[in-house]
Formats: sequence, structure tokens, C-alpha cells
Amino acid sequence: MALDLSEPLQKVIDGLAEDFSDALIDVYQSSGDTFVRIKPEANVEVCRYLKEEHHFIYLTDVIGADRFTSEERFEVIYNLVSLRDRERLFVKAWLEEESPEIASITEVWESANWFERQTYDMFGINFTNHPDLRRMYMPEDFEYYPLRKEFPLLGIPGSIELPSSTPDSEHEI
Amino acid sequence: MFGQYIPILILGGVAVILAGLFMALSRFLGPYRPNSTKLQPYESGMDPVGEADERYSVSFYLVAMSFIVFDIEVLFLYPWAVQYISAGIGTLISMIIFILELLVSLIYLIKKGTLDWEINQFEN
Amino acid sequence: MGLENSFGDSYLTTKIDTLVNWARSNAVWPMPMGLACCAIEMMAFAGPKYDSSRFGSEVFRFSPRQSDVMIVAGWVNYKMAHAIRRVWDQMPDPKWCIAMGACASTGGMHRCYGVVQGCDNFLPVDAYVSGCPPRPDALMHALLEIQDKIRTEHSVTLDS
Amino acid sequence: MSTEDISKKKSTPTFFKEHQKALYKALEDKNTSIEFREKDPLGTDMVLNLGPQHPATHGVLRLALQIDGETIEKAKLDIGYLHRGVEKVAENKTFQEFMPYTDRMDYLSPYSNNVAFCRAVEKIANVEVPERANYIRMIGCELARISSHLLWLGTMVQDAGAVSYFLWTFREREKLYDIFDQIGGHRFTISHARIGGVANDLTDSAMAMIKEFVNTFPDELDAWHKTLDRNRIFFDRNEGVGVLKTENALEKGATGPTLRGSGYAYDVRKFKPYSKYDEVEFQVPTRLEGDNLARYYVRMEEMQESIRIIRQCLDKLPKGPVRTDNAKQAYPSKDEVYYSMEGMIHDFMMTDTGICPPEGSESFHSIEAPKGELGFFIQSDGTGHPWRLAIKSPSFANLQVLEKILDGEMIADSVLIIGGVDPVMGDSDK
Repeated sequence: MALDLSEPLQKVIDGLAEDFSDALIDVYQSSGDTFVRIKPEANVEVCRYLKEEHHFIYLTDVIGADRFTSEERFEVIYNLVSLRDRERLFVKAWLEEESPEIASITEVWESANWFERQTYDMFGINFTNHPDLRRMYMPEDFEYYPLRKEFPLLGIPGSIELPSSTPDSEHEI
Repeated sequence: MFGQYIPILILGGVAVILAGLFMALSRFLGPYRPNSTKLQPYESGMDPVGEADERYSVSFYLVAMSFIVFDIEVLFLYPWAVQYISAGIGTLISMIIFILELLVSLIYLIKKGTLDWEINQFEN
Repeated sequence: MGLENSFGDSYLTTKIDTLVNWARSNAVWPMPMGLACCAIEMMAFAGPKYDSSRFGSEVFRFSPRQSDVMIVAGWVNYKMAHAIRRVWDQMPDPKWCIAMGACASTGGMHRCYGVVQGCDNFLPVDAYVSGCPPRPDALMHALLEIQDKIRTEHSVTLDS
Repeated sequence: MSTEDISKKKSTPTFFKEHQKALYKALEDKNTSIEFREKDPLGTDMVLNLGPQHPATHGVLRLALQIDGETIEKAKLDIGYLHRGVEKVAENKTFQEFMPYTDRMDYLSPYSNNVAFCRAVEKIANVEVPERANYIRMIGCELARISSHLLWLGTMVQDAGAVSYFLWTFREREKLYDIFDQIGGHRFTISHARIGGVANDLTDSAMAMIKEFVNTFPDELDAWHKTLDRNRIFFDRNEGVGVLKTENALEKGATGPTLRGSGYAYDVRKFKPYSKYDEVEFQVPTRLEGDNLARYYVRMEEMQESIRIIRQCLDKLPKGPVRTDNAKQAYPSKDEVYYSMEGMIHDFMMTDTGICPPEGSESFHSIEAPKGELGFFIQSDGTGHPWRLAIKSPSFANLQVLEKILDGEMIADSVLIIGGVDPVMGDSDK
């Protein structure tokens, strides 16, 4: 496919192709952004490589997505920015459906801490050796993962408790 | 002799009456429905964590002590300040010496570090 | 308990009623439960142009102990509902509640898992204000509704 | 005192028990970066909730603080008290239907959220936006930036103790509310942007009000500069407080004025210029110290720059249509709908299915919102509904930085640091 990459991005793709040829699965462009799909096991090395060699020093976001296909259902997308060459690159990894698991990249970028907690909260993707993997938004007592496609939009009634509407002056002081 | 204290007594009386009136009004006219949540300490919407009578850190205690020392110093200055002109030069000098002594204690306090509350901070 | 039940429903207690209601209605201190965009309109409601202190609700106390009306401004999340209920319980009686905006009244446009569909599921609401966010004069109208409600209350003999 | 019974003794939560326990557990084993003067042998460290309902937290942000006297030893943030699952809602709405939700995200500057979302959709569906619409959008964005910084100034200086600033800044904001009222009919959640352009043109009275605001606002700004820049109290309260060092500002993921206060001139308007920002010259103010005072200066100068941009936009405003008239991509104009059959059908189709980006395409577009870089990542499956819509919210990243700055500060200063980082909970809780 015609990849009209800008000059620095071309260097990045070539660098990736020869260093991580086995981990690199697919490189494609969609409406102006370049996406690199890698194997989930190699995400920490690829991210560290991109950070040290190609000056991608700023992690903008870690995005989870639910492809709702039978195999390789969940998707983790890292949104990287290189300030020096003014480029933005997306690194992707697809994960299996039952017990989706990927290594946490908090040791490469500290800002991944909260982004990964949010993806865990929304999709249930488990980030191994994450400093403190807790739910970001929903309370810990909530057992579902809201952004999965099978979770109903209106929520499951009774999954989160509501406060009692009767003032507890009925109970004793 | 007794006459000059009348204004103070009136002032005290009015103060007591007013305070009593407001307390009684709010007690009798206002609704009083205590319940367990209402009597709990307010922790901005959350359950209070730990009891309130934890031990305080030392710095509060030191500042309180130094406050008492300088407060009493002001107490001694009042009677002198009322008629310092007629009291003559002698009392002025003794007052200055008195103030200087307490100045020494203030410098000691500052050197000891009771007034700076910063914890030295490495990296964050 | 106190003055009122010794007099029963007589001339004196109606007079005390009007006095107490007059005092309460003209100094309704809001407890701003500012959650989302309605909170910005609530700030404008207290700000220089719409100036809520003309109607006696000058003081935006953030502690529940010194406030009379709780203005729930913004969509109510399930996680926040408990904190709101706790603050409501900790407000001294007599207290009233304004559900400001479509989201506080009925969940508004947020028909999804995170939002309680209307804060009257767990709060006794006295006045609903429609609008998203309602203009400050709409909130002022709600405040005047609350003041009318206070004036006609039989408050003193109520608490015997 | 093992950590077990500390958390047990600590709190007897009555609601969301696991959540509170997990939070206080995480607070205890967070390794703090400050050295204690002398560890209290009895281990009675006090935990305080600067909780969801608090004047200083600018919304519903909860800080669990472990404090020793006045100083914060460890801080743990707990957000999600305003979470409504807007990304889940987006998957069940067409693009144009979802647009009013973006108004309610960063509710201090709704106009720039609309523009961010519409530009992201235009990028994925490659829609051409006419010149005039681009300039109107830029004027709206800069006005929204000023109104957001005004509320930041009002509340932050009020946290430092001066109530008068709240009244002054709100008087200016009321003028901005009137301008937005003229432009789009609502005070601030204006939903004025459409996919493919803008809802309606700027009327002459709106133009006059903008010009009048642009002429009077700078000397208001100078008056505040005069009172605040040499104000001893404001200086001492803000200098060296909440320092985000330059070398680990990017590491921690700061964005917007918080990042620019620490020395990086990363501004999306210069990094990847969108709409017409490359034809308008302006500077990106930065500071090196990275403390609260630096963030104050950065935001004040940004307001100055916004005024400059609006002036240039007003001069360059070309004549022309306000929305593309391509029926598959944008709403037809109203008179077309009433007087022509195709117009009505197009209007109906636009409302029913809306714009359909190519199947399987995904794209990310971000703009420089007042709080930082606000980006929308859209995955489309060819229908009118987005398959996945992820929001990169600036306040979320700044809050992560806030949690790391707070260690070792005094409680009174934590109020100012929250004001300085200026999070908006609707934006960070999505």
C-alpha cells in the first residue's frame, strides 16, 4: 500500500523493520496518521526503543478499544509524540478475549500510570507489574467493565448501590 | 467608689442577656432533629478517617508556647503604657530592658527553627 | 418541648410563625453542591451581574452546617450520590433542596450507566429548575419559589 | 502498628467499602519523595479527605492526604465523581448528535471542545471547511480560551485570599457570555460548530461586541497585572510552590500551561497548525521555573496572545459561505431546506444517519484547548455512529501531574496548586 511517510517517520519504520522484524506485524496509514501493529509481548522493548532512538519522548494517551471479533478482540493503542521531528505515531497491540494481558509501560513513560488504569477500568485489560492497578473512575465494588461492547449503555440496575433516600433519623442516634 | 464600675457591669449584663436570648430562641423556635449522620464530623462528603484526637505534631505546640510568652509580655506593657509620661524616664528604661530580654528569647526561637514549618524536599 | 406546644394553635403561635418564616425566608444561605456546568451558572448567579445577594442568599457557605438550601448543580454520578446524601444529612433542619438543571432533575441528556437519573431518587427536592444550564435568572426564580414556600410554612408548631 | 490495622482503624466506611479500603491502602504504600523530619514512633499519621465536596477543588476532585501537622506527606487523588461514560454514549449517537456532549466536557471553554470534535470528524471524513468558517472558529476558540483563563484567574486568586478578583473576572466573563449569546444563542454551552463549518454567520451586532471587547479587555488585563505582579502576598504564596521541574515535566505527562510553565513550548497550534493558525502570528509564552507563579504568568500572557489572534482574525475575515454545501457531509442551509425538495431530503438524511466516514478508518486530531491538548481518537465502521471514540483530556493528564507535585507542600498551598493546575472535572472524568 502506498505509504507516503514523512522523512523522520520513514526512518522510524525502517529502524523498526530491521530491529524488531519479528514483532512488527503491520504498518498502515489511515487519514493522515501512521499506525504500527506489534506483538503484545514486545511492547515494552518497542516503546523503549522508540523513546531512546527516535526521540518519542511524550506519551499522549493509552487508548483501549473493543473490536468485538472472536479472536484478538481487545486493542491497546499508544499515542506517541516526538517533539523534535514534530511527528505523531500510534503503536498498536491486539489482545485475546479471555484475560487480556499486556506489560505496563510505566517504566518507559511515567504518565502511562493513569492512562493504563483508565483502560483497565473501562475494558478489563490487565497491565502486569503496574505500580498500583486500581479502577480509575468506577468504584472498586463495580464488577463489570463499562466500555466493553456487551455492557448495556444504561448500565446494569443494581450494579452500583444508591444511598438510602430516607433520612436515617429513624435509626437510633 | 462603686460608681465607676457600673458601665462595665451593664456591658457584661447586656452581653449575657443577648447571648442567652439567641441560644434560647434557636433552641425553642428552631427544629431539633439530631440523627447519627448529622452528628458525624463533616469530612467533605466522605466518612471521617481516624479519630480527631490524634496526637498533634510538635510544631503546633512550640508556636503555642511562644505565643503565650509574648502575650504575657504585652500584658505587662499595658499598665505602663497607660501613663508612661507621668511615670518618668526610670520606668521607660526598665521597660526597654524588659523588651530586650524577650527579644533575646525571640531570636533563640527563630534560631531553633520553631517558626519554619518546611520539610526539606528532595525530588518529586 | 419548649414554647410552642404550651400555646397550641393560638394567636401567639401564628404571629411567631410569621416572624420566624420572615426571618428564614429572607436569609436562605445556599449550599452550592456545584458538580458540572450548572456550577458555572451558579457562580454567575452569585456573581456581579445577577447578584443573588439581593435576595438574601449572599453567603455561599461550603460547609453544610451553615446553609439552608442545597443547590444540586450538574449531573449526579452514582459515586458522588453518597457524598451528596452525606452532606444533605449533615445540613441542619430546616433545609430545602433545588435541583438545578435538567441533569440534576432527571438525568438530562446523560442517559447512561454513570448518571443517577435525577437527584430526587435519594434527595427530597423542593424546586426543579429546567434548562441546560438554566440561565441565572431561572435559578433566581427557583430561589423565590423556595422563599414563597418558606413563608407559607407552619414551621413553629410543626416541631412539637 | 502493621499496615493492616492502620487501614482498619482508620476508617469505618459506610459506602463503597472496597473502594475506600483500596484507596487508603494505596495511600499507605505510596513511597513519598520527601524525607521526614523524625518518623513518629507511634505512627499516628493523620489522613484527611480534601474531599469531593470542597470549595478549593474546583469541582468534584477528592484528595486523600496523609498529613504531618500542616505538611502533606503523601497525597492520593481519587477522581470519577463526575464520570458519566461519555465515550459509551458516543458509540450510540451519530456524530452531529454527539456534538452537544462535547460542550459539557470542558465546561469553561465549550466552544473549543466543539471545534476539536468537529475538526476530528472532518479529518476522518476529509470534509473541506470554507475559509470564513475557519476564521469564525478561531475567533470562538480564542474567546473561549480567554473566558476559561478568566475563571481560572478569578478562582485561583480567590483561593489566595482576594475575593475582589472573582467579581472583576466575572464581570468580564459576563461580557463574553453576551458575545456567545449573540453568536449562538446560548450563554456558554453554545454548540455553534457543525461538521463542515459553523451553524450560522456572525451577525453585525456580534462583530461589534467582539471588537468592543477586544478594545477594552487589554487595559483590564493591565490593571490586574499592576495589582498582582508586585503584590507581596501573591508572590510569596505562589513562588516556589508546586514546582514541576523541567526535566520531568514531559515524563509526567503534563500538558498545556502546566507544561509550558516548566519550559516546553509544546502548543498544538504551533506543533500541528489546524484551521488557519499558520496564517496568524502569535507567540507561545513559556517560563522555566515551573512553579505556580510561572503558570500564572503563562496564562496571563496567553490571554494577551489570544487578543492579538482575534484582532488578526477580524481583519482577515473573508466573505463567503459558512458551511460546505456538500449534501453528504454537512447540513444544508435553512432556506435551502424550506424551499427545495433536495434540501429537505438532505436535511432529513443528515439528521437520520449523519456523515459516514470510510469503513475501518481511524484518526486522531487534537487542538490546543485552554487546559492543554484536547484530542479525539475516532474509529469508524462506515455507519453514522463512531465505533470507538476516545477522548484525550488535558485535565486528566494535569491531574496526574498534580498528584506528584503535592508531596511535601503545605495544605494551604495545596489549595493554590489545585488552582494553578486548573483541572476541570467534567473534562477529566469524561
